Amino acid sequence: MLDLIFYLLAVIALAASIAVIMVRDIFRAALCLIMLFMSVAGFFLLLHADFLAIVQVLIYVGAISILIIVAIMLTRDARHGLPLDNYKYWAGAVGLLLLIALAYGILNTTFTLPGTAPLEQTIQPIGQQLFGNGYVLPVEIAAVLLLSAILGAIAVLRDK
Amino acid sequence: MMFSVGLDHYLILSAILFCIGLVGVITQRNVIKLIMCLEIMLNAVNITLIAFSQYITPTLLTGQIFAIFVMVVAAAEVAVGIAIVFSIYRSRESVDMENFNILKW
Amino acid sequence: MKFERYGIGIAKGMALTLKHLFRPPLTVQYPDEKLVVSKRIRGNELVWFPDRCTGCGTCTKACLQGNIILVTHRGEPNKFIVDKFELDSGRCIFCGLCVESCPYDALAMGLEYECAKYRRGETILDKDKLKLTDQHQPSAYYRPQFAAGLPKQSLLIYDKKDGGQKLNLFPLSKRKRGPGA
Amino acid sequence: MEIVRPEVNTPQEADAVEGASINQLIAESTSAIPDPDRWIDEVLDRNVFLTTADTIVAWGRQRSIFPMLFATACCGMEVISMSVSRFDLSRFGMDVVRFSPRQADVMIIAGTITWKMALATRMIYDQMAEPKWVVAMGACAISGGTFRESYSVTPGVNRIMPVDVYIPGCPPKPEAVIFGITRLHAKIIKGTMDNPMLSKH
Amino acid sequence: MPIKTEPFYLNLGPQHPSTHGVFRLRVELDGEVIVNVEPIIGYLHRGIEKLAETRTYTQVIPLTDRLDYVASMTNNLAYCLSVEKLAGIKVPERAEYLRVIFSELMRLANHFLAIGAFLNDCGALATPLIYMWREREKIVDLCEMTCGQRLLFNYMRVGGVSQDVPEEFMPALKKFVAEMPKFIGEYEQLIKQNEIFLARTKGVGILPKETAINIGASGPVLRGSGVNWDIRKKDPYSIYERFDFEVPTGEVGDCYDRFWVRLREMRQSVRILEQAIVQIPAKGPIRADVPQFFRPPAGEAYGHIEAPKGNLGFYVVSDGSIAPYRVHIFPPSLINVTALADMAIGWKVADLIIVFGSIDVVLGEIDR
Amino acid sequence: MLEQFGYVGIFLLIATGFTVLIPLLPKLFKLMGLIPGKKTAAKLVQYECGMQTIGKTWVQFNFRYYYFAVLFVLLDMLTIFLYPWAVNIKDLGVGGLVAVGIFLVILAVGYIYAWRKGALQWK
Amino acid sequence: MTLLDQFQKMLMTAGLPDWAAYLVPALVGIILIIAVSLTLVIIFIWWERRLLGRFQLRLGPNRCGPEGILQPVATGLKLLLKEDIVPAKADKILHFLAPIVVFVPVLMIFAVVPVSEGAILANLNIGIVYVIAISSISTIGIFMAAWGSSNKFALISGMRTVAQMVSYELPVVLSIVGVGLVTGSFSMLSIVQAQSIPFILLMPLGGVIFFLGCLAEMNRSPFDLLEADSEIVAGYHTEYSGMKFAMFFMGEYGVALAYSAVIATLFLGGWSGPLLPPVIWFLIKVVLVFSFTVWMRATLPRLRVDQLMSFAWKGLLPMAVINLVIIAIEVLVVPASMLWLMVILNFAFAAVLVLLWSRLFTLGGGRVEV
Ligand code: SF4
Ligand code: SF4
Ligand code: SF4
Repeated sequence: MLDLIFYLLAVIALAASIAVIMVRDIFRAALCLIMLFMSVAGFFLLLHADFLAIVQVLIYVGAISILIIVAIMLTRDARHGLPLDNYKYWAGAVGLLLLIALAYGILNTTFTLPGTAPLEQTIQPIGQQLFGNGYVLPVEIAAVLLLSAILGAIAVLRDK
Repeated sequence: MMFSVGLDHYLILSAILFCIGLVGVITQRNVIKLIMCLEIMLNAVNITLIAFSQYITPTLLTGQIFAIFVMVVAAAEVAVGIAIVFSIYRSRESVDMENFNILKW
Repeated sequence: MKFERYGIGIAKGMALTLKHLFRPPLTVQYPDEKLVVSKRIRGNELVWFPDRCTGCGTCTKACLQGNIILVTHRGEPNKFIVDKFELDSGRCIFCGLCVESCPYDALAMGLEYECAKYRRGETILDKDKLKLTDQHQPSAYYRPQFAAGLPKQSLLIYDKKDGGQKLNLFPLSKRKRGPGA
Repeated sequence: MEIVRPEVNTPQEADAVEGASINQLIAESTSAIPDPDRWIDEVLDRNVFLTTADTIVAWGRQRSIFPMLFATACCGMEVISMSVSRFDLSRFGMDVVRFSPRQADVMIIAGTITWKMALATRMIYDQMAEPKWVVAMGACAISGGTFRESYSVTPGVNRIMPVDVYIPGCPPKPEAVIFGITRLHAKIIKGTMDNPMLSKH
Repeated sequence: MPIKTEPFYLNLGPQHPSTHGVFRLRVELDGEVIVNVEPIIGYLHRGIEKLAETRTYTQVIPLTDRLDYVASMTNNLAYCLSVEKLAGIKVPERAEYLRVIFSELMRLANHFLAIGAFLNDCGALATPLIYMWREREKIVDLCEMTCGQRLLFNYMRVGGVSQDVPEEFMPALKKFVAEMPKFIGEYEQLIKQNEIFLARTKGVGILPKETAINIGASGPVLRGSGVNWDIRKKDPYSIYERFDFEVPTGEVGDCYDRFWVRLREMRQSVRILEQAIVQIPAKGPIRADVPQFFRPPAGEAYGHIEAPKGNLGFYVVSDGSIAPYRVHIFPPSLINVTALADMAIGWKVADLIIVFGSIDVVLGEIDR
Repeated sequence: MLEQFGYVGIFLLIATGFTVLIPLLPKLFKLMGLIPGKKTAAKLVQYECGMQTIGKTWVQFNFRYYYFAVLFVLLDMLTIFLYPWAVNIKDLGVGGLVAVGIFLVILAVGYIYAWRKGALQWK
Repeated sequence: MTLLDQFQKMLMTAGLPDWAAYLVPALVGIILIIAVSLTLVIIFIWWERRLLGRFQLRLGPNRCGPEGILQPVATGLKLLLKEDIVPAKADKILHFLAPIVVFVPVLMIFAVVPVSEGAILANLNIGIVYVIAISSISTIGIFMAAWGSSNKFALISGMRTVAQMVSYELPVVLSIVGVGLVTGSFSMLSIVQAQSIPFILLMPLGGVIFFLGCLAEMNRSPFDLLEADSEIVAGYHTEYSGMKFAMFFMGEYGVALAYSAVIATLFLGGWSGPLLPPVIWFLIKVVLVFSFTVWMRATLPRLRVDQLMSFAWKGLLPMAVINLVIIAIEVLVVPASMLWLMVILNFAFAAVLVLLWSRLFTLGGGRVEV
């Protein structure tokens, strides 16, 4: 059953991601991207990462895609994206090569799986981890990163 | 419950997604689409992280924590990226990568 | 200007609407209950009294758009016999000028206002349709002689007990269906 | 009659096209469109099951009419009177006034339609989704009323679109309009039953 | 420097919920911001001025009803005044009072609609309009009692009014006048201090005093900009000099001021009505002896009044025949609406709608 | 947890199926002839108050709130950190509160900066 | 132990295989939820029209069935048999998909709303976050409709959606965190169970902020900019007719119902209440919340989009953050037995904050500024 869901989601995800780069109409491409985000949230669920799945929807679908849509609306040539440029073929080749390399690596590595049951819910342990054990500093650094992103974005956007 | 889909499946899947994203990043000339492709790549990375977390350290959730930080980075990247797009669009009125040559700008 | 009222303005407005929730609604459930119209109403049909009409044609002249078609022929000395007296209620603006001008009180505004028609042709009122019948009564517009028999208009200003419009706090929908419903 | 207009890109072009289309409309609408009244005197016979089906359909259509208030002139005032508290059109389920023709069922033409407006009127009528009905309210909509002689006024909207119910008056009292709407209800019931698919003809 | 985009055109109207009829605005928008507004009129051009030349003097009166149909008796009055001026007719005392009573009732009726529709444009779901229409309905009842119609009364005649009021009229009017202040108070309570309403209207669509005067605006639009100008005071017609009332004015000339001027004008109208009820002679002729098909001497006359929307003028030229040679109508709405572009440019679509609503135009009058 | 989300998943499937069916029903009825109407060129023109659209409809729309959109994306990240903290507040105690406090303060700096720079102003 | 689990257990003991025992109750529950919520939506449409009528001194629909309750049914029937128009220039696929994308999330919200003790389909431990996340998908749907119908009015409406979403999501999220702080969980069930005092008393400011945010999400007055019919005709669904329009219509009321239920659950104590059975209490609370929104709709004018944004960004957001910090400190400091102290403190803080912000906000040039 879960296998089926996995393959279903995988098909959706792959189709959506291919559509993102193939579809000319950039708004539709953005919608395909949203589809991808949703299916990734589905994977997260399958992987027992319920909190992250919800956050994926909240952040990616609710915020990032909105920003992308705003960007699409604001910039010209929106309706018909620019043509793909000439690197098309060797970009495909590079992608394929990388994929083969990766797949080779993945399939030839044996991971040691502990086989312990996954946690029932993740939000509590994540909280414990983030603010309790050792991740406090990264959290604050993330805050600083966000702050610098705000400052940067404002600085870039500011009226000159 | 039966769970025959294993870590490998997720890793392969995210590898494919990553490569699609990569191809997109190389080929796209529209900056917004380029950012979208970057998002695909980051999502692929997230899937990997969480898959590892789930299969290798199911109780520690290190991968999930890492994924959170990836999301933060992704958000920052998109925000700044789009801000730059806007900023350049203001002066160049284009979203073509060709025009994003920072030296000329 | 400061926002110094802390939302009190909004609260006041909301209080007023809440107060209205407990006032009786003004609605007249028209096809089931009807308002009494004004005695002088200029209804959407006219009433013509053939016996009083001399065929003088003043009304046709008074009508600002030549809406009244009057065809007469000469009968006895100094008398006209009206062959055709027709007006198009689809075109009439019910201004009452024809009624006002008729020297023989042969024309009056009607009380009737439920005149919706399916066909354009039906809106044309000929001699027969203009005649006085039980359903087709004249109003007191410029014809004070008809005023006596007419009921008092139901005004919104007055309460029910002063002869105004009836207002219920909890009106139930009528079981009885109006025409066509 | 259908006025198809080319695409325009500037306001000037739009004005030119509008003018040309108005002239075309005036030229094309010289006589009245016959009233859609085939059903009025007909005796309908059909089998029992379908009668129930289309009774339900007719009930739905008749009970919930979304009006498209096409209030152009003085009659529009009476339309407002009719829809606010004293006469309250919403009792008939007509309080969902849609301003988009896509969602409206009946177009209540309340007011004078000039030739300039007739073009827009016709366009909106075209844009309404079927099934749709038209109520001509007031002398102006029926026949041009007192402005019939004017060079700029359409002598009755039945020149540009079929009209289902005529409500004489200038303006008709709100009661008169509601009466007209009950007539329209009757027509909708019969008209729906007149559906060639539902009833065997 | 904001991002530049090509402006686009949007047609608001002729069939649009808040253009109060068939007004059409071709708006040039940049995002939601208005770059340019081009009012396009003529969708209700019925040729009233032309038609008036083919009708007798009395027959023009129903036509004038259809100009500003919200307050139709004021049009009758303006027309009758100018014809009376032309023919030198003296109006009987009681008729003068009736005229004043009805024109003040019309002013109330008009302002009910103007304020209600304005609030509707602000987005209040018809509630203020409905509450105000309740009172308007009472006025309509009074008028129906007098002349049998609810909207286009065709009541005034050259030389007076067409009929005397029935005897139920005066008590009903008294009751109406007595309860009006309470209802005006309710409207104030409903909306005047509402923060959202203030945010929407304060400082929006400012029409400076000088601009208002220069474009020739009149009525509440002019008074909202702080100009104390009211023809009832400055050039009293009929018997307005006998009444004691004030002319409310605004301060800055924004939408809120125009709204507020109208609301206070309603109180003044009630005051005038109160005085008129007391002063009106109980009996007397109501119409000078003017035949139905009368021929005024050749000449011309201009009469203007303070209609609810502003300065309404009629210019009548007679060549001595049965029909006027020319009737020109000087409508307040047409002049006021020219201020729209001045007020709306730089604001947003939502503001355009309320600025337009605050001008209070009627298309019958603009297009004629 | 997975089975709870399983319910959500099944719900999603059923809801989608049900919802897709709704707009397809009229198409069926149309085939059956219950719905009148045929497509005409004038009917398929987009509605713009009875007038013709000038220029193209997919205009480049000047969305002036892009500052807000960018800020929103960044500040929305708060949620990722606040939710896990909120459910653990009792366990994390003052330490967690301080950590989150610093986090909030850092972001508040950005917010105030944006405000001061006029990014929260509509121009 | 929810009803669903009990049902499941019952089936298991009856000898059904695992998957069937899992699936059957789920299917029954889902169909029940969809049916009940759609029925409720229909009743709510009628209720709003009647109530609005009474606020406006009129009656509202009353001729269709007893007191007009069948009115929405008739409307639905009519719309079902109405022609479906897709403009020639529209993006056909998006035009078709948009109502679905709007409607499905609305239904999905009902999956996590607890109707009474244990009567919940999916007891997610992050139920309320799920609601917020799901409803942001509706925004995408609305934008699809706006973009897909190739109409300028719709486009303006679509951009307004984005503006609204961008400004109201954060305050809503932050006030939810406040709830989570007190409860220690985001599960809808535990939130209700934790409410010995309704949270609207415990954190009045958070409640108000959440309510305002929900109003914006529901697109109801005074934040109904999307369909501001006096401005942009019918907003994003200008080009929709027939059943697709009906879906937007239903979706709109469905979201109103869903959010009323969420507000009732989060801040009014959900199903808990004396005497009456829990379901009745829950319904009463939902109807109360909904009626309150109708009341607001009957009274208030609409805000302009930039005013809405500055209100959210400069008013609600900082207030929500301060509120959050205050609650966090209180949760750590105030012992659980002294909740009334928190009530008093929070009311005081709320009053102070509101007064402070009202002082700060100015109206200038038609703009709300600080
Ligand atoms: S004016 Fe009177 S009497 Fe003369 S024709 Fe007309 S109706 Fe008859
Ligand atoms: S009422 Fe007026 S329009 Fe009608 S026939 Fe008489 S004069 Fe003519
Ligand atoms: S019929 Fe009469 S009231 Fe109606 S629009 Fe024409 S003139 Fe005005």
